[in-house]
Amino acid sequence: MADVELKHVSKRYAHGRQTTETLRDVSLRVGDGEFVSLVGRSGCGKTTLLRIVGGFVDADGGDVLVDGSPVTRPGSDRGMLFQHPMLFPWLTVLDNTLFGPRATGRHSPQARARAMELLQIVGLGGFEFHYPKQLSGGMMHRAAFARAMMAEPKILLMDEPFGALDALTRAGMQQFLLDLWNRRRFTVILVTHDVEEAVLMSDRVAVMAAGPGQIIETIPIDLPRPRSYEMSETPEFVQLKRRVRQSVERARGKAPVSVMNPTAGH
Amino acid sequence: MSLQVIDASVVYPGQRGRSSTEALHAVNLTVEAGEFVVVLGASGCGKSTLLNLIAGFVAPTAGRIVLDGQNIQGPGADRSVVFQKHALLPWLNVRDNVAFGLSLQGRGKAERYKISEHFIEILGLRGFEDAPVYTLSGGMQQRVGIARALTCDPKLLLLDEPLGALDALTRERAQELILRVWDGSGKSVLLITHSVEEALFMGTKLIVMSPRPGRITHTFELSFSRRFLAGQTARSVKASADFIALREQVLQIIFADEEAA
Amino acid sequence: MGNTQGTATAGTSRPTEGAAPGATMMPLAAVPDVPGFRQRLGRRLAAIDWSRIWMGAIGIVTLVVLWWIAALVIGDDVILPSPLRTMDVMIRYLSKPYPSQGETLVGNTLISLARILVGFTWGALAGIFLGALMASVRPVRLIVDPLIELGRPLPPLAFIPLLIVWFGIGELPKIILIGVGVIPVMVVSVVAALDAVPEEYVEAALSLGATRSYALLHVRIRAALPAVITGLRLSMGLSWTSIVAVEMIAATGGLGYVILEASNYLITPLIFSGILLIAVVALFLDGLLRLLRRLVAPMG
Amino acid sequence: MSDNPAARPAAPVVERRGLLARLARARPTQPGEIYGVPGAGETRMLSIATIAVLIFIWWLSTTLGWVKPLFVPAPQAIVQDFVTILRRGYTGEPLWLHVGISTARVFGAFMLACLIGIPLGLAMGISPVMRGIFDPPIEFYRPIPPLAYLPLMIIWFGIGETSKVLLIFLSVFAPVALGARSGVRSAAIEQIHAAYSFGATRWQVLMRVILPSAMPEILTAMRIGIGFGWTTLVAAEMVAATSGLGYMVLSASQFLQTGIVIMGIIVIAAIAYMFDLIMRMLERRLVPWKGRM
Repeated sequence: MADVELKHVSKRYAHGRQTTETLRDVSLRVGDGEFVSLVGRSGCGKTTLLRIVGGFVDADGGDVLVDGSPVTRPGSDRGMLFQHPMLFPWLTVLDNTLFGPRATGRHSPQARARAMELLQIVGLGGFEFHYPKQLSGGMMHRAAFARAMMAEPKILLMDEPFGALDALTRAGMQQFLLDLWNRRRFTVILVTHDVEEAVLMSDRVAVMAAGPGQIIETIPIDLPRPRSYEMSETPEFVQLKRRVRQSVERARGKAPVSVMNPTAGH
Repeated sequence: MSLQVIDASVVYPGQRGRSSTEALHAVNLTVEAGEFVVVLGASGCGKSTLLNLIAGFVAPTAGRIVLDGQNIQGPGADRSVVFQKHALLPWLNVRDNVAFGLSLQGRGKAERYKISEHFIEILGLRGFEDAPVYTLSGGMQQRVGIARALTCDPKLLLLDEPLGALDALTRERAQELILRVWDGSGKSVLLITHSVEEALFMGTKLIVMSPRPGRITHTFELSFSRRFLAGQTARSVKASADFIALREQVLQIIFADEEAA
Repeated sequence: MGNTQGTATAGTSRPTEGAAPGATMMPLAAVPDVPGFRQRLGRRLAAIDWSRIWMGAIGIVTLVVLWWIAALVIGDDVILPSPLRTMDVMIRYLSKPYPSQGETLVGNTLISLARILVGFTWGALAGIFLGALMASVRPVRLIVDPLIELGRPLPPLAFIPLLIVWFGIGELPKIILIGVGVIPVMVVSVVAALDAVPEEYVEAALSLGATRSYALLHVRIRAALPAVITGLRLSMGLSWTSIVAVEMIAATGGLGYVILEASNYLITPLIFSGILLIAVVALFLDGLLRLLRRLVAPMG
Repeated sequence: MSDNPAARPAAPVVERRGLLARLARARPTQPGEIYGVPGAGETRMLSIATIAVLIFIWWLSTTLGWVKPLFVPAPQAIVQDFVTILRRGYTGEPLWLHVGISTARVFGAFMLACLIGIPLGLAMGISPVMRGIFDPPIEFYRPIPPLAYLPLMIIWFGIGETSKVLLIFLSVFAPVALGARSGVRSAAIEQIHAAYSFGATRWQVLMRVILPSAMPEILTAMRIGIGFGWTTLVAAEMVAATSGLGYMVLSASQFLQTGIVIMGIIVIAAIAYMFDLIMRMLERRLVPWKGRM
């Protein structure tokens, strides 16, 4: 297991002669086995922050440390899950799961048995030889989980992993992730704009504001574990949810974003 | 206006050796004037088939659908549909999209623009009348879709997950807008949705459906939308204890269905 | 090249979403064997839609019958020989040279086929290489793009006279011409195919521990493969247009040459034979590429 | 949020990595582009510069005598040829006549193919009966290079204009008809259902939903078709004609008048380019929503 430390991270992007400051002086520590969510409106830089930890984007300033050593490139110690499952359509579910071992030259009968076991765990037993296109949205996400878990990452980075699912499937996937995390306790950074999801899953919620992107508040979620959906009716939960929401609203007040902008592309 | 779905079943014939599937099994449903009925269920529970049945796009294998004493034979302007997406005509501007239904009925230009004007106003599209629809955001496009359906002055408005493709915040705004438009219009609405919260917040009656075969398992009478229309904020309605309790109850029903499957 | 959306778009028939079990650990089920290559090939051959092939066969039979009736009505072998007469002539010339100092039909078919294969291969390889370079290295793209855009509407056949001036009427100009026609098509389709691969595919691979070169080969290029093969099919069609034209204008062998020779002496059945052989060989080559695409893109 | 382009980083500040690294990942975005959109950005200035450089190299290599004028004449020689041909014509006929004959042949055949092919393709898209009848012949002749049946056309219709126009007609017809046929599928089922739910008749749905939806694909097919027709024409004129650009270029090559050959190719390319520009302009005018909804 591993911890992540961000110290005074900044990032700019160039637009012609202008530059946009996407992140300014962001510091965050995610402890070993901790579940932290980044919440904020579109354009607040939360995805950029996640991609910096993933090693896909370099920070312009500050330090990004995983287990004390600086991040320079993507690596299998940090599993990445995207909004779309990004399964390779030309591989079966099993071959997708075995992509990591094959890429790193560690394919073996043991790896294969482990992959089969993982697919059982995520509820895809019997679908090993199906192609991704034959699965439903939720099943594809679970296969993507199995593929990421196969590399035994110490940290799981998730970029709105359930954003494209319908509400009911999403609830199922959240429960699934909670159960998985309860048993494995890996370190998680989850990017989401669903306040309820953040409160339900996390140990801490970091609220980000846009223009320039920064963390304005980190709210501890001291609800008991294991958690489940029933919890969301308790007064404590509702109160925390309100608190995060208010924080997000405050962040929005800082940098007004036009929601109903008619010409904004989708 | 009164719509009755009486013992309606839909069986899709199997293709290439696959067995046939029963999408709907003996469904009974009544929608009265001014009611806002919400149909909720997991994927594959037949709720879209139910909407297609009422809209007239699908014929029942058994049973019938009666609107004001007449059997439904096919689609008609008395039941306008708003779809999740892809339903606007990109070669027309906002005004002509809104007036599209009227122009199909052969109304003159002056008349249909005059009628459209009103709906452009109440759906907040003023100022965008001449914009091509493909330049609008998803939320705006959906409002054009609703305005277009309303111009035909339907007795029953059928909403097929109209907000499903919108982001969370735009979606909440749109829910409030639809409720305001419905309030006082005297129209009946049938809304299909995936979202339990949306269903509870908007409906006066909630229908929960179960898959394999699709059928209605539960019906609830609701009053949360009335609270909102009486002046309470949407957020406080959704945060109230009875709202949360009912939401949990409905979620339990749906998860139980899924596990049974 | 269609709109490439995320992979999460709905398929036609997929099992409905079940609840996520995960709380319970299930015992290891009996592990089924991995299907081998032979089995997979068999499965994909089985996926061929036979009813469409039957429909196609019926269509062709109808066409032949109509042809026969028309030939009987016209009753003039020069204008329209009957299918039987055409087959008769075709079989005779399969082993008999035409014109007398030339090659047999089989020989001419092989000549055309060899030209196509050589020209198509070098053109496709050059196009793929250039396209891959353009998709990856921006300066190359900026420089080559305008040239491709300018050259695309230009009919490659317009180069025939220039190639004759430069290289005479040997094999070289023919092979160059085919390549010249193929390259822009391949470049455009390779660039589009590589551009359409979502960056997240590569990122997913990297975060699973793949090296950059492994991700390039096994993910980026692999993901682009089906679209590249579609580009190859297009190019193959173009190659035929080029070769027939150049054989008619400047050659002493090949199917195009035979067709033109036959028309000079009004041996219409031989013209038909040439056309039929072109259709057969072209269909065969296209079929190979289609099979390749099926192997490369399981489930479409 | 990630479906919103603004949410994605706009342009990473210049990254320096190895060639392999750059091959493996998407290229960095330049200022003003939207991240992840392939091929975005203005290239006109660069295009002009590239062409200027090429012409300069051409001029340099001929002036310094690296290549013989018989193989590649100098640019100025080609301009001279152009002026001469413009004044005196080629084989007794002025250049504009060759150009005029070629474009007239293509344009006539193209119009004819559109007039017949588009309605027929639409009918094939709408009616299974029409599809059943016309699919086999079109699918059968489509893959055969048009030149292969040019001799048949000549036997059937003589060496005059009819056979050439018909040949080009056939080469344009297949792509246009098949484009219109598949264009029928472009209308979303929601659009069709919406129209029906407002009380539309079948005819209204056809005329006011399906037909406009098919427009983008029909225009694309027309663009491909005219390019194809032009290729076929040039080849046909080389094989069997006594006028037109293809004839001019081929006969010039037989007399080793390389300057006229290259000039002819440039004229052929310019006309092809013009056709393409006109079709693109039509697309922009008629179907501005293409690919945007």
